[in-house]
Amino acid sequence: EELRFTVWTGNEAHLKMLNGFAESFKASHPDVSVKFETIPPADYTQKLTFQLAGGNPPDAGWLMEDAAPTFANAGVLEDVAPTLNQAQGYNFADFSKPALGLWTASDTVYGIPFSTSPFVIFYNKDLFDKAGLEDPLALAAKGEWDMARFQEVAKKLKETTGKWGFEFKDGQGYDSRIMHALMPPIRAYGGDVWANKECGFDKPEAVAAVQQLHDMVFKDQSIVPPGEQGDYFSGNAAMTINQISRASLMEKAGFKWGIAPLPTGPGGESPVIGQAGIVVFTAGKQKQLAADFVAHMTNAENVAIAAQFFPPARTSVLESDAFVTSNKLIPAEQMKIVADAIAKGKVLPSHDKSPQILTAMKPRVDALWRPDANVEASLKAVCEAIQPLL
Amino acid sequence: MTSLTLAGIRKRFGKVDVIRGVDLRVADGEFVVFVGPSGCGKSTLLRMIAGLEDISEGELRIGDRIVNEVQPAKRGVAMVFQSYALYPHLTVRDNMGFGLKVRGVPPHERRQRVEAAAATLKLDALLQRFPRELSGGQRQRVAIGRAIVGEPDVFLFDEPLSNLDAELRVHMRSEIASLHKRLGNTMIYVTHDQIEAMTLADKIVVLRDGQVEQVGTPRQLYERPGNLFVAQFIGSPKMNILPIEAVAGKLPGQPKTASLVGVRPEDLELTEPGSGFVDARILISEYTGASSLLHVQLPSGQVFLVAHDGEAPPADTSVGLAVEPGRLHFFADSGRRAD
Amino acid sequence: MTSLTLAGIRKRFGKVDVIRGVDLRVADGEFVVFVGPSGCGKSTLLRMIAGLEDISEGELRIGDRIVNEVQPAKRGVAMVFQSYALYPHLTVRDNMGFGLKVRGVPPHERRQRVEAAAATLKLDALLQRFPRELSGGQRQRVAIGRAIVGEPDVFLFDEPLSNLDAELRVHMRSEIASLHKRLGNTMIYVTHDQIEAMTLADKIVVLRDGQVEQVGTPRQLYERPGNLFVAQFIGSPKMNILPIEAVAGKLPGQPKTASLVGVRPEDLELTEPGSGFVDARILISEYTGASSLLHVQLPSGQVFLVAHDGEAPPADTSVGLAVEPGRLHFFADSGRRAD
Amino acid sequence: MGGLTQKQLRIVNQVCWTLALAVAAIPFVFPFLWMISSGFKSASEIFGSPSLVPREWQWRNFVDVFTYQPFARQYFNSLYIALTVTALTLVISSLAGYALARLRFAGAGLISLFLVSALMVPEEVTMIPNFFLIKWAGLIDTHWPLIMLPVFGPQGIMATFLMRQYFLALPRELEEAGKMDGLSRFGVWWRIALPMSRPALAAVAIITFLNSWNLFLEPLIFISSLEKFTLPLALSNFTDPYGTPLWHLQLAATTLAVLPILIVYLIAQRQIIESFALSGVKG
Amino acid sequence: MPAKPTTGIVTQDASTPWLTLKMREAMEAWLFIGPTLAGFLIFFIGPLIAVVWYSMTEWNLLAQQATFVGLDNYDDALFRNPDFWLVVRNSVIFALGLVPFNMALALALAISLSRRFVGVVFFRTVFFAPVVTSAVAWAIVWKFLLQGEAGFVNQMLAHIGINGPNWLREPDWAMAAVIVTRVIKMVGLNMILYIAALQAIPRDYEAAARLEGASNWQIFRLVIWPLLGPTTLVIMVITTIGSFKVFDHIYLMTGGGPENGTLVLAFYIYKQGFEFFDVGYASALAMIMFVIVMVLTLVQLALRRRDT
Ligand SMILES: Nc1ncnc2c1ncn2[C@@H]1O[C@H](COP(=O)(O)OP(=O)(O)OP(=O)(O)O)[C@@H](O)[C@H]1O
Ligand SMILES: Nc1ncnc2c1ncn2[C@@H]1O[C@H](COP(=O)(O)OP(=O)(O)OP(=O)(O)O)[C@@H](O)[C@H]1O
Ligand SMILES: [Mg+2]
Ligand SMILES: [Mg+2]
Repeated sequence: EELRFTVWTGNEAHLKMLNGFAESFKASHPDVSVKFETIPPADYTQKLTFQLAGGNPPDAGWLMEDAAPTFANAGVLEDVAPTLNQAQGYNFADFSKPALGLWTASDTVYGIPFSTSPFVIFYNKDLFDKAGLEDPLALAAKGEWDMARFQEVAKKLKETTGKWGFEFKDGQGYDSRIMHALMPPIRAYGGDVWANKECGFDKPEAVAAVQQLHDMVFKDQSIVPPGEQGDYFSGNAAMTINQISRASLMEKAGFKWGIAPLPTGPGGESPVIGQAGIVVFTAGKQKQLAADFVAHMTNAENVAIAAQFFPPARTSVLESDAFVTSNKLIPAEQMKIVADAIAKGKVLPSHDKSPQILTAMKPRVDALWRPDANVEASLKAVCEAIQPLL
Repeated sequence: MTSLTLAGIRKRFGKVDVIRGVDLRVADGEFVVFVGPSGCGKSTLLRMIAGLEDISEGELRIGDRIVNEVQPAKRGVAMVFQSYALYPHLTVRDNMGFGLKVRGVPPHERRQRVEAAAATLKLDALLQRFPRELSGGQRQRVAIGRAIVGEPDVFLFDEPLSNLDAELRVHMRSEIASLHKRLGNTMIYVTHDQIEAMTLADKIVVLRDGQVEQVGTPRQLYERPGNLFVAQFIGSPKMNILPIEAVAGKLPGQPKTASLVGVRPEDLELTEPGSGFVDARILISEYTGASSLLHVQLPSGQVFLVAHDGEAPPADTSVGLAVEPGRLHFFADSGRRAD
Repeated sequence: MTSLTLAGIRKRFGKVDVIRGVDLRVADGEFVVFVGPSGCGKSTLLRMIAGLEDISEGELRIGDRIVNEVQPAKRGVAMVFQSYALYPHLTVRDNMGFGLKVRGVPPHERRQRVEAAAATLKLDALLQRFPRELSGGQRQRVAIGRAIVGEPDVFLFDEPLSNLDAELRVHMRSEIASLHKRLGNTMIYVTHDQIEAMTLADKIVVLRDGQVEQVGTPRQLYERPGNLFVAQFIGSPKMNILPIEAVAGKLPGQPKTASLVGVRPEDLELTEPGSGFVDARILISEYTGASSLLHVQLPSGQVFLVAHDGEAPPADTSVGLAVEPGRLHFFADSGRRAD
Repeated sequence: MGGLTQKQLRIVNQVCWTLALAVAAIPFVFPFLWMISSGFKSASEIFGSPSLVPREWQWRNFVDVFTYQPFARQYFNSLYIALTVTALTLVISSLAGYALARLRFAGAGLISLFLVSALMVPEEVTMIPNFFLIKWAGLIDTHWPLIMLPVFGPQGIMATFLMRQYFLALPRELEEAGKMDGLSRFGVWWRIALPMSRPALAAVAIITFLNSWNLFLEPLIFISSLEKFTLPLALSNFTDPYGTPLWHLQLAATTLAVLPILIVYLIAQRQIIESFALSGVKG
Repeated sequence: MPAKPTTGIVTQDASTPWLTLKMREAMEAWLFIGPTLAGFLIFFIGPLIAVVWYSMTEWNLLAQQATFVGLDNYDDALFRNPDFWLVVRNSVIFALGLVPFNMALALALAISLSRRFVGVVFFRTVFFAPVVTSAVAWAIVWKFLLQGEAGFVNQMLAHIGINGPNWLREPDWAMAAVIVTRVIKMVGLNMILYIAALQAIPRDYEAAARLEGASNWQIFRLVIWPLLGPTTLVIMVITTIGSFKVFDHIYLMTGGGPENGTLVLAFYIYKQGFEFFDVGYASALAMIMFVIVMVLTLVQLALRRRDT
């Protein structure tokens, strides 16, 4: 028998690890082989949908947070709770409750979080040194790493080094990664984008947060502006925001670097987490087998292995020393930041109409990113556009 | 057994009647030429015989066989096209051997027959060439050669010489004549050039508007055209026609029913004014070397052409026109010959 | 003041010399015809006169003016193209008025002049038609009309009749001749049809390979061709040529330098075998109505053409060929006329 | 006469025109130069320096392109799909075009009319039902839809009309000679009509090949496995594992994808342009 | 050679074949046209009917269930969805910008390149080269060249003292940029069509007009342009249809943004159908697009017919 399992990564190290899980699964299911199919991340959700709708469903697969509610609502995800409850030594309770939010509804479990990756600041130590500034990690240690300081530092960096102070996630903050760009500051200011079917963009906290970003882009000109390619990873921006999995890119960077927590704000500390889970598809032909494999992949042992790439949601693993030292690229002290963030963090907002909401938001957010935009009015427009969908 | 019989043949394209009932018998070995003005249906008729157009009505026999629904290749006819239709991507040899090859004739026999035909047509030296490397006359000969190798019972030619220049036309004309003499096949030849028709045909069929106007030997048509149309169509420059009233006095041999009289330019002679059957004034005199073509104006205002051997009088001279009585042609109002 | 003078005119396309030094004087009001085989440079020469090609070397004068560098429209010439080049999207009226319009002639004058020209050419009834609605001859007349409207000093015609059928050609030929008579302009006319050249020209220029072979009146060229090329080019069917050795005995008037003798088919007469200047056997006799064209074979194997009036002997008859002494043409080895 | 002869004037004129054309050509040429040069740059240099000459020639980009994803395989996919589509289109459209041009049968006019109407309908319109059709046939994530849809879609119909147009202009007599020689209808088509239609076939082949080679929407919808990707998809798939474009690889791959076509085009350009002119690509 | 050949063409099967020549020809015709016709019914007519049906349902691709809603989708698109009219407007602007620009440029290039001169082959190649380039590659490269400050275009403009706009981030400029880059990509094809048409015009027309004193402009305006009429019509129709179909170019260059400034119909249908999986709605939009394109084409053809 063969199980088809869709993943978005084509990275060899990732696939090697995943194949390792398939290998160890043979211990309990000797005849079963698992085939991991890579669907490129850009169109992952879409292609997955085609496979489901197109009558070519995989048995199990990886699912991004923004698609989880849509898929759960559409009834294409299988409840894996019975299987997990029966699995020996699985200990479902070990998973951190906040991390499970997206994937459970009362007793039903639609999927298991597999990567629970907090957003952190990546910084270019060389540029900070050149500008004669203390780096974010040091500032955080002193408790001075807040939004105001963030703006100040970024501006100085731009002025002294000529490089950009900050770049949004992957430089896509104005396009496909709007939420990743806006969420952290809004949370830091104590706001939210939406909650309980109500839009939060036009609340004062959010407005203040976005206003700061707007100032940084157009007044200070310290954030890579729209239509420009800054690129932290090639040394053209001093800071960016990203997930730790990106540390793998830093190997070849050619400059000294570090990671730091997100700056705090009036709303206090508010780490943001991006998440993905693994699920079993109702349409699949071998649902039970697939569920067994999901249980196998997410047992404590395997989660610990996966932690080198994909930060875990099991508290036992998070608290272990093994996790803090699991990533060769990141010093233990910095990994602590990660563990900390996972424990405290909130997952990115999601919704069963995410694609529609994002599409509706997009043009209004575009309008926001003009030099002369009125931030408050623009955010009002955003809310007007998405409110009906919430 | 390669006579041809057309009985009540008609052809409609959509609503248009193009051939409107043709009856004709072509004897074995006869050389028949279809002439007629452009659009009269010569090609259509020929193509119906070949099987390239189907027959809307009537019966076509080749030999004893009714061939209305027989495929072109099975009728035992071969056709030489106006454009020659040589396959541009094949050599002369392959062009000539193509039909044999398609019919599955074994290579060595094919070779023999192609070479025999090539010898007949003096194409031996050209067998390896492509059509584009041939002159017009050579292409023409290849086209004929292709028809010959199939050893058809009937040859069909659709204006095979019209793409050649005048000089070559004269030459190829005589080659086709001698080919017919040699092979003895039945041949049907379409042209709108009446010199070609005159020189080649055993029998000429004059067509007009999808109908047969007259059938006869060249001499019959030239000397006793059956009607006005044939009279003017055969002979070049064409016959001068005059209402009989325009002539002062009665003409010799004039029948009662006649209302028009015709006389060929080459039958007219210049005489002193008043001494011919009609007077005229010379308008233009075209010197062509051997003879001159005179455009003369009759008192009625009509212009006659006169072919005049030797020195021509200058323009504006007044002359008389004389003709031998036997050379006059009389026609009734209906256009039919009146004798 | 509309004479034309060409002095040492040359034309090169890239490396190829197409016109290789032409000197020519065309008098005011003269009708000059350029003839020559295809590709000899007739059109090119005409287009140089029109200003459509520039002149690589030499001097072109129209009247007294050197016009080498004058724009086509300012040379006072009009041209009738072989293809007529009527604008398909304009009516006859607009086609004829086009030149006036672009030159800014006011509408009412334009109207007048177009209508005057149309009347001359009997085009009145066709003014609202489009070229595609006209017959070949009508198109031809429109093309001439377009040239007339501009009231040029010199008319240029590039094979204006070659797209017409034989019948129409005879007719249009005489129309052009009478047009010249009426307007009296200088006209230069290109054709490769020597009948056209003979009948129309005051003066014929025979071109070959970009050079002038002979200039003269039609009669001069027909009766005293300057060389073998002109001799065979002018006259139809073309002159029979024979090496002088093939003739038994000395010919009357034979010059010492002569090595070839030519005689036109229409100058040959059939006699009893042995009584002519050479014997022959009739191969084919083509009846064409007025006369017959005989293909006869000489003892040397050569084929002569004989134009024979009246009843022709059947094929295979042996005959003698006679000719009036004055009708023989002698040529030297070099091809030049030898007298 | 202002000192210059007509000829000299014309030369001056021509030089000016040529210069103007050269300027106009810049936006046509520059993207290629930039693309090629960027294919040799490192990621950071692409962002850093606008110079056309790479500071350091990164040959290994062209190696990485192949190790990053099964690019060779994807390249092959595109190639074989495009060739298959081209071959099928040539056969099918020239058969139908021949029938429409030459054969007389009841309904010919109606069929032509129907087919023409298809030319006016954008593929997007029928894409969704076609998706279900393909799904029903179980051909999702196979190359079949990428072959069948273009062959039978508007592209194929355009090809049919091109061929029809060309056949109409061919002299009938050659085919009739073939018929007299004993060829079947199919024989006439195959041995006479087709060999004479090389220019039209070339034009159709070029248009069809390019269209298939550049097809984007269909693969986007129907293909999900990496090793079944075609080039256009593969090109936009040079991202790091998290979806961020790896520009240096993307541009190197783009160069690899475009260059062979450009080179073939350069070599064949005279024939290509002539075949378009001869076949009177007019629809 | 014997006067009467004995072998060769069969003359003996005296019976009349059971198929008349006419029936045989019709049968062959259907065989020849069969594959095309079958494909056409399966991949075009069938789907087209299906689209009509889908467009009257509410149907989510993931949920896999369709409910009949009548003309609701059309009602929504035409009267309730403000985005729809924006999208139509964008499509029209795109077409209005692209078609005349493309055709004018194509004609200008064709006229310059229809004569022979040194370098003509080079230039034809250059202007045609983008046509053979994949749209993906083209979009990727231009996205780089059109960056706000670091982009090559603006750097060049800066050299001559012009402060270029942030091309792809300002709605109006983005539309302009998308149109221009598309024109540069596709103009070569129309250029070739025009060159072919120009070369088919007999040179004598130009010579005749020149002799009659027409200036270059008059020759073009009064002679060449009218003669190009049929070609112009075909090019116009093809280009217009093409401009409504543009998908990949916009998908890759702007993703429909900024501020939906370049969101065109084809892309919007794709979004509805394949991002939101709203099959019914997307089908309704597709039908509307079909009607728009059909009407435009017929109008163009009719205008042309009236002209001649
Ligand atoms: N396929 C066709 N469909 C409709 N009409 C046709 C077709 N073929 C020929 N015709 C018409 O039939 C008539 C006779 O045509 P045909 O070609 O037989 O004339 P023709 O005597 O050969 O003339 P030409 O001397 O010009 O070759 C013409 O009026 C022509 O328009
Ligand atoms: N634009 C050109 N470039 C190069 N060669 C040319 C050009 N125009 C004409 N020629 C060559 O010049 C020679 C003379 O051509 P021209 O058209 O003047 O001949 P012609 O006497 O008019 O022939 P025809 O009777 O066939 O019209 C030919 O060999 C032709 O190939
Ligand atoms: Mg005919
Ligand atoms: Mg010429």
